[in-house]
Amino acid sequence: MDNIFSIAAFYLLGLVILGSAILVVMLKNLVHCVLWLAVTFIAVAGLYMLLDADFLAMVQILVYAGAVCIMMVFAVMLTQRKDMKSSSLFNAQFRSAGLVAFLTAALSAYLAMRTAWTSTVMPVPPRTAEAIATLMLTKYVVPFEVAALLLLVALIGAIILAKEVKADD
Amino acid sequence: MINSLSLSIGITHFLVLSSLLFGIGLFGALAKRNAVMVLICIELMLNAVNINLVAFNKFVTPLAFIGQIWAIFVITVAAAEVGVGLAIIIAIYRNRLSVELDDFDWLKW
Amino acid sequence: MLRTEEITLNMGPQHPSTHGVFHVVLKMDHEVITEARPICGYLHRGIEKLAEARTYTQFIPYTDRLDYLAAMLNNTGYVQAVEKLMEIEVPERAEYIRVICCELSRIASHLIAVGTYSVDIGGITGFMYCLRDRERIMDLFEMVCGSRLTLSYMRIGGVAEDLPDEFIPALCQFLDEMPSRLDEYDGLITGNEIFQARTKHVGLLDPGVAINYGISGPNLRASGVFWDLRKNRPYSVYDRFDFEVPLGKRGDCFDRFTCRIKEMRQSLKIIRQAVEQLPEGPVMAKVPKVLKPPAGDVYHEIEGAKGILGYYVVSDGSNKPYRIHVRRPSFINLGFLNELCKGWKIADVVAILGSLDIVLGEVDC
Amino acid sequence: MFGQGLLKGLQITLQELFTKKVTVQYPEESLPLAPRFHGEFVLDVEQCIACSLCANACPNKVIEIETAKLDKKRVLTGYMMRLQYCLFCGLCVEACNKGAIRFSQKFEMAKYFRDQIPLILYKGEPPVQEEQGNTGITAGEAEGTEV
Amino acid sequence: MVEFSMTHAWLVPLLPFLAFAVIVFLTRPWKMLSALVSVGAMAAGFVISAYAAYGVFTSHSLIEKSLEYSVRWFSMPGLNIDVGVKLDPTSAMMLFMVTLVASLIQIYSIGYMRGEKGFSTFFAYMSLFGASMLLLVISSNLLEMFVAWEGVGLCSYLLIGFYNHKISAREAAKKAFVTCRIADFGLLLGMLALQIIFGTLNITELGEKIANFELYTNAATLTLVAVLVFLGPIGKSGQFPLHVWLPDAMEGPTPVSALIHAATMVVAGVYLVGRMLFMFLEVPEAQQLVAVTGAFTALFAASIALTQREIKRILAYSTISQLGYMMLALGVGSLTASMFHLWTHAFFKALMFLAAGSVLTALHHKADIWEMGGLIKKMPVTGATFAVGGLAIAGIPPFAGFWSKDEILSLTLSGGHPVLFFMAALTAFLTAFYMWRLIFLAFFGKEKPENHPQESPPVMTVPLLILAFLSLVGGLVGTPWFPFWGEWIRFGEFHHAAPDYTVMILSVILGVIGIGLAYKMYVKDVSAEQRLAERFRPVYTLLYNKYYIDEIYMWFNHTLVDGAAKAMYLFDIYVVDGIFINGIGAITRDTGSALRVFQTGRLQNYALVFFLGVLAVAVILAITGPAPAGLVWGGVR
Amino acid sequence: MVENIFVGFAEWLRSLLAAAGLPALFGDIVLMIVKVAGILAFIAISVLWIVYMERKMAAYFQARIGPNRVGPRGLLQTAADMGKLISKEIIIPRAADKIVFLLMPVLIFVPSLLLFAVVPFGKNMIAVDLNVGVFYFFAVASVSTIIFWAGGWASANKYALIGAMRAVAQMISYEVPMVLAILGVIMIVGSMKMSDIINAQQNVWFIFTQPVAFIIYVIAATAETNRTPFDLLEGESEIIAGPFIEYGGMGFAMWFLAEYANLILVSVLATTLFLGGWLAPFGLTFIPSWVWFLLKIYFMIWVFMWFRWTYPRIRVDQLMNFGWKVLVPLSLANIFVTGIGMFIYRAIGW
Repeated sequence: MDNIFSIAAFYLLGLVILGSAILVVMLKNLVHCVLWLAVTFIAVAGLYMLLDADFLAMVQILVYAGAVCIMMVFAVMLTQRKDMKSSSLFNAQFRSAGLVAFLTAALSAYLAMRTAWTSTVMPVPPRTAEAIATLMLTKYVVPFEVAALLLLVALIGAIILAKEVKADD
Repeated sequence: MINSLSLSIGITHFLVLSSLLFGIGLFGALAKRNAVMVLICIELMLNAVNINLVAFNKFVTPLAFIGQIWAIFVITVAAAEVGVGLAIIIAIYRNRLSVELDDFDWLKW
Repeated sequence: MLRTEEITLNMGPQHPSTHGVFHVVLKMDHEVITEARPICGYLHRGIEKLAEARTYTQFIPYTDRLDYLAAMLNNTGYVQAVEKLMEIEVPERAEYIRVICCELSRIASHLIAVGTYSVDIGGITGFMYCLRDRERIMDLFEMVCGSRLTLSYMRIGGVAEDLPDEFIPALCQFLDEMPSRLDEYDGLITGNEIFQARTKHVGLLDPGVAINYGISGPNLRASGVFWDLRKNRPYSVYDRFDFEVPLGKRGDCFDRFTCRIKEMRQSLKIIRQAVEQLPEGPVMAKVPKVLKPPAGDVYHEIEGAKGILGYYVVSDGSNKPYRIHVRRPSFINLGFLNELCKGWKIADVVAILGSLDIVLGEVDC
Repeated sequence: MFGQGLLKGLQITLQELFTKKVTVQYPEESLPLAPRFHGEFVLDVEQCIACSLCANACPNKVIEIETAKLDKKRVLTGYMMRLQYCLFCGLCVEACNKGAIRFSQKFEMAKYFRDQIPLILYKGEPPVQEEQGNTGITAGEAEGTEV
Repeated sequence: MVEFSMTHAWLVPLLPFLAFAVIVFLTRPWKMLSALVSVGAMAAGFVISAYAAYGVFTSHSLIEKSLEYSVRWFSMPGLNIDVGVKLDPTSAMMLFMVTLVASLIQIYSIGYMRGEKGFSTFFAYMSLFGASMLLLVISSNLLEMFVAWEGVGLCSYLLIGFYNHKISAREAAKKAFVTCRIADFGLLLGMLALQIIFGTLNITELGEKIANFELYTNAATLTLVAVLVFLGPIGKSGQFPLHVWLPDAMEGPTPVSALIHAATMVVAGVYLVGRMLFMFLEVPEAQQLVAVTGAFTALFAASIALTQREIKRILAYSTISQLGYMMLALGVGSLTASMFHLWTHAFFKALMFLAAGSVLTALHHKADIWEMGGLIKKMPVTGATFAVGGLAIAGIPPFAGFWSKDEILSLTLSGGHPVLFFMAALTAFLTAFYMWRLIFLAFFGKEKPENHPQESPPVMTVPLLILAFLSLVGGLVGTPWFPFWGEWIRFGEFHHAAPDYTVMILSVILGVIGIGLAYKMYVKDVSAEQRLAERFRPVYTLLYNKYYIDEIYMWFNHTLVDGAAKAMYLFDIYVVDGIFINGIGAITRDTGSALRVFQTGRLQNYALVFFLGVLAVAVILAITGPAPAGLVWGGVR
Repeated sequence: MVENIFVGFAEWLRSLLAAAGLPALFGDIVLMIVKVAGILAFIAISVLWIVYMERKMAAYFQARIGPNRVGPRGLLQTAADMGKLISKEIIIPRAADKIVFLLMPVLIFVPSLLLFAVVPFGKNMIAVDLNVGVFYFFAVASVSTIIFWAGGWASANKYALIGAMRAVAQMISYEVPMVLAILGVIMIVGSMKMSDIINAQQNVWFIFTQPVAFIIYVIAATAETNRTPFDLLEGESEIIAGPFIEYGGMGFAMWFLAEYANLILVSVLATTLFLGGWLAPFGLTFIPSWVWFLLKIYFMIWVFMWFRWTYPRIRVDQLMNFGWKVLVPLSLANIFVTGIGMFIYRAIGW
């Protein structure tokens, strides 16, 4: 990762990720938050590309930017009644929360820096999709199926939860 | 000891970035009133975790793909979590006509 | 279903599918209509009041502006009412010419209904085809009376002028070509599965309810009620023709639509018979220059393109009517709109409104 | 079978794609007009006897006739139609016993300015035998809407 | 085909199960298709089992060493459970019988259930019922058998409660299920003990190990185990104390009753004891218990049946009684006789139930036999076939019941149990009497004008005729002069006993006297029962109320259980609640009210505190040095 | 050679730069810029041309002759329209969310532009031949949903909001059958790379081996591009242009053009996946591959236009039912059948 482009890309993407994430948290309009969230997700996908995980980057865009954001949008639209301009406010404990969040981030960053990581120089092989697919269907087939089941359960659960209870029952 | 932030991008850079993202997400999750917003911030935190995983995949076990597969499972779980979480929010909204978490304090005493 | 906030949506007065300046206030639970409140009057011109300051003949051009898509029928209804009041015997040839023109007008009106309905459902091409064929009828009218839309062809006691010589051949050519065009509409619009999915079982109009609300014309017949004044209470020379009254089964939008297409075929049949039977003779009865009907009132109704078109004329013996009231079928057909739209979606409101085939000139009068 | 109607529709539009189009390139070519066409009015001043029958027949009081007494005979000094109110119903033409007011085939009557709309069919001195002014010259005729 | 059938006998239970799945998931909207799927699967099973039975009965080696094959179900240290098939003459016979009877009943059901709600569901349940029973029959392993055993229980629950709009049906279903559960508990304990002691649940292996049980345990323990195992059959086969569910199970549709009583559910208990007979034979006390229970139940149920009025209830008690016979046969150590009676009983009991169903359909579910009468004229086929069943159960030669019952009686006598023999003989007499009481009252005598019976359609009568034929000839496979049966289905050596003419004649005489008495009392002199009832009022009432067993249970519940509960309640209120709960509670409450200010009820507040804690732990671990720090950031170095 | 005119140009440019003594990196950058510029030019010209084509086709289908005044046979009509739209005032409703309102019409182009990077215009004429090409296509395309929604929401108009919510529901729902439909193709090819997919169609196009998938794809693509019979979010006669109702002038033009860019993209994908991409049929290889490609995508575009000018619009609940209850099971069945077919094919001998 000594390529000047990689370095530039990392700092640029990092800036976008952190900047948009801060905007997500700080903005007062919930819809703006969701839109910035999409930006964050896409930038994270860029980071994945940088990390030679092109398949994962596409999954990230498809699932997060394409689906999760949309679900957030739906939730916002279904639940927001009052003025959208002040729909995402802080609660009373935001100062202490900020402190805790800052300490957590600082501590983990500090620990990450302090640790001497033994990283290999081996590059990630290309054709990640094939490799992941093979692993998913051989070695990790049980977690894969469990994940599928989880999605199914979540789907049904969400439907049951969100379904209106009939008044006459 | 501490690696100086040299020009070369190493795993530390990604870990620091993800720590910061996690911190932002955590702050939002703890300090926002709107339940949807809390879910959003949880997604940010999960993304931070995913960055970690993919970075480890790249720098530590590039051939085994463990990190990427883990990340995919995290994404799956996140998707499920969003679905169920939003459904819960909507169900609560239907009863209380509110998504302000401060209003949901009937779980006490 | 999620309980969500109710939306109030103003559909119109400027909306492409309210067929003019019509306004419906929709209350919706997501896309489902809970209330549809029609608001009309944006095109109100006080025609009934204007009539009081016009002579009997001078009112004829105003009737064109009621249902401007079927001006001949409006003319005929009015002049027949006055003729009934004055007990004028209309020459036979004039009666036949009236029948020909009225049925052409009915076809023209139905063509617009069919075409705009196609647009309402989303298919624009059908509209173009319908207009292309309606243009032929306009040409025929232009030959007869010089105007294309606002015809003012009927006169009290007959028609303004005799048919020109080139009219009958042109009409026959039209009659020959039209059935294949109707088949084309059937293929493009009626037979289309998407169209059927959009219209079948949508906006069901119960026959009993339809009668109670005074709904008439193709809308009533689509609900399966046999009520066509040309058959049930024949006026003019309609008892001399052999034709059928197409009826629907369910009373949904699709039936209302297909009723119109079937009626066009019947109208073509009537015109053909009228052309064959067309007698020679004068086209105008002997009427005084200045019309002064005896004091009294008369109500006369004919089968208009949109339904029963009635004229109530009160005379005080002077040369100007004391009062004229028009029973406008479009207006009355709209009465059930709220109930008809309830529980359907926005797209269905358009479909229902389109299937009722209203003309705002007539609704607002 | 489901889908038959869909295919039929496609077939019809495809056929239409190759048939002759009905559009007429208007300014270059135009459709023939019927003889009875209700176009702009023309007044045969020679025939007009200023009887005002046309003005009375008009539902909207479009026609304004100015007359003058000449040898105990009424003669026309002005004949103006406020075309913005005209219904082109033809009652005036029907009312005219002399056939003086008639329809022409001209239908391009758009004007650029509002004061150009009234159609002045005759204006000026009472017509005398010697004069040739039997055609009404309208102010805006030259710049008709040939667009 | 024979080869195929023997190696693929597992198909027999699988096919009805597939039918069940197909009906539930695919064909439920199409009634006739569902019925055909169900019947088809069962009939295919019948064909396979017929070939398999043929194969088994033509291969001599299979008596001693059954044909077994299995796959591993699950395994964990010390416990390996297989799913397997054990094919020997007994199971082959059972397969043949169950599929045959079940097929006929299902065909009959097409007619019987016509127009009922849940037609397809009914057939799905029937298929599952058949599948469970066939699995039970075929299993080589007690645990597998137990699964099927519970499957049978579940299906009986579903089917008894099939008319779930009726409260009585729901109650009956619950009763059946709960009663069986009590019994199954014993069976489960027994199985557990077997597994612990012998380390296997495979029947064949158990047989080998129990033959030398001294190596593993002592006789007393084994007796206890046997008694525990026997508890299961007591419940399932409706033996004396736990028989109460069986009459109530009549709430289900009649084909279900037929299936339960003839071919599937109740004989499962007998079959289990038959399968485990090697164990009972090792411990005479347990064997004695089986015999006594059987004989007592037989007499007991028969005496109740004397006074009952509902047609299906009488048949139910007769089933209990006949099951008692089978148990008695097992108790005296004869697998042959027991299985023989099971075989014949299946035919004539199925026949009688189906005929009863036919009667009920004709009379619009009027069940009281006193309200019937003269039905034979209107319903000749039903009446005739029912009479065949009656003759068979009464033990009139050459009908099937005679041979099997005679064998049990003679074995009981020759086995040295005179008391039991007396009880069995008395039962035989009573059986003939009450069964013919039923027949005379229902089919002969005066016609009741309010009834308008009609013969059932062929889809119902043809199975009746087939079963009648089988009831007629089914016993001929095991006559004393032609001991084909005993050669094959036996435990231990085959020894051909000479025909015991004394017992034979005695049993025929008893049967004839019973029938004759019934004729005298119910055809000649209809009011005889009234008079008898007047004279022996207490006895009659006792019998009519089924010895008040249900009431005793209720009383037991009310007084004993409730009383104990009352005592417990008081103890609970004053001692447990007063001192422990409330005392501790008060302390807790006071502490809690002091602490509750910390519980804001706000999720984010909790999360904040949680993260504070995480932070604290992480900081501590980070500071304390490398060793614990490894816990925090993993082992990656 | 006409075939390699573009490739040759690129090579020439690269060698030119190398000859000038510039480093290879610089050459890469210049080449990338040239590629991007070329693609942009292609989009701009194509979209203008397709708008003209749409109007002309609509007219022909409707027995009219369409635009014929501006330029020869009306060729410059779109340019004139663009000029008009650009010169119009952009009206921002008072209640609108101004920034979002103005930003979204611009952003809607971004996914489209990104997607053109993987379009295989011809042999060796693909800007970036990604490993996960097809997947990239769907992933990036899915982002446009939220842009549509945001544009509609920001307008602060109820019609726009209804249209926006419809857009979201529709595009999400139809993405599923679309992805599932092409899965059959990907299964056969075993790669998501565009060039691999095209090369796999040397012998037979996938429209013949995967007809069901093709039909599902075309239907879903019609829905994805919001064209009749699935133009619910515009719903001219119901919700009057839906999300775009408040947009005028250039804002509207951007939405409008983006739709046509999307139309090109789905046609490109259809061509690549099912019609053999730039492969020449019947051995007509003397015609350059990029011409073939253009011909095929224009054929697909024409088919979409044909649909649009023939069919009426479906209703919103019917749309959802059709998508979830017909297309999704059908595409799953297609995958299943494809799997079995592949299994059999391999068993027979491969």
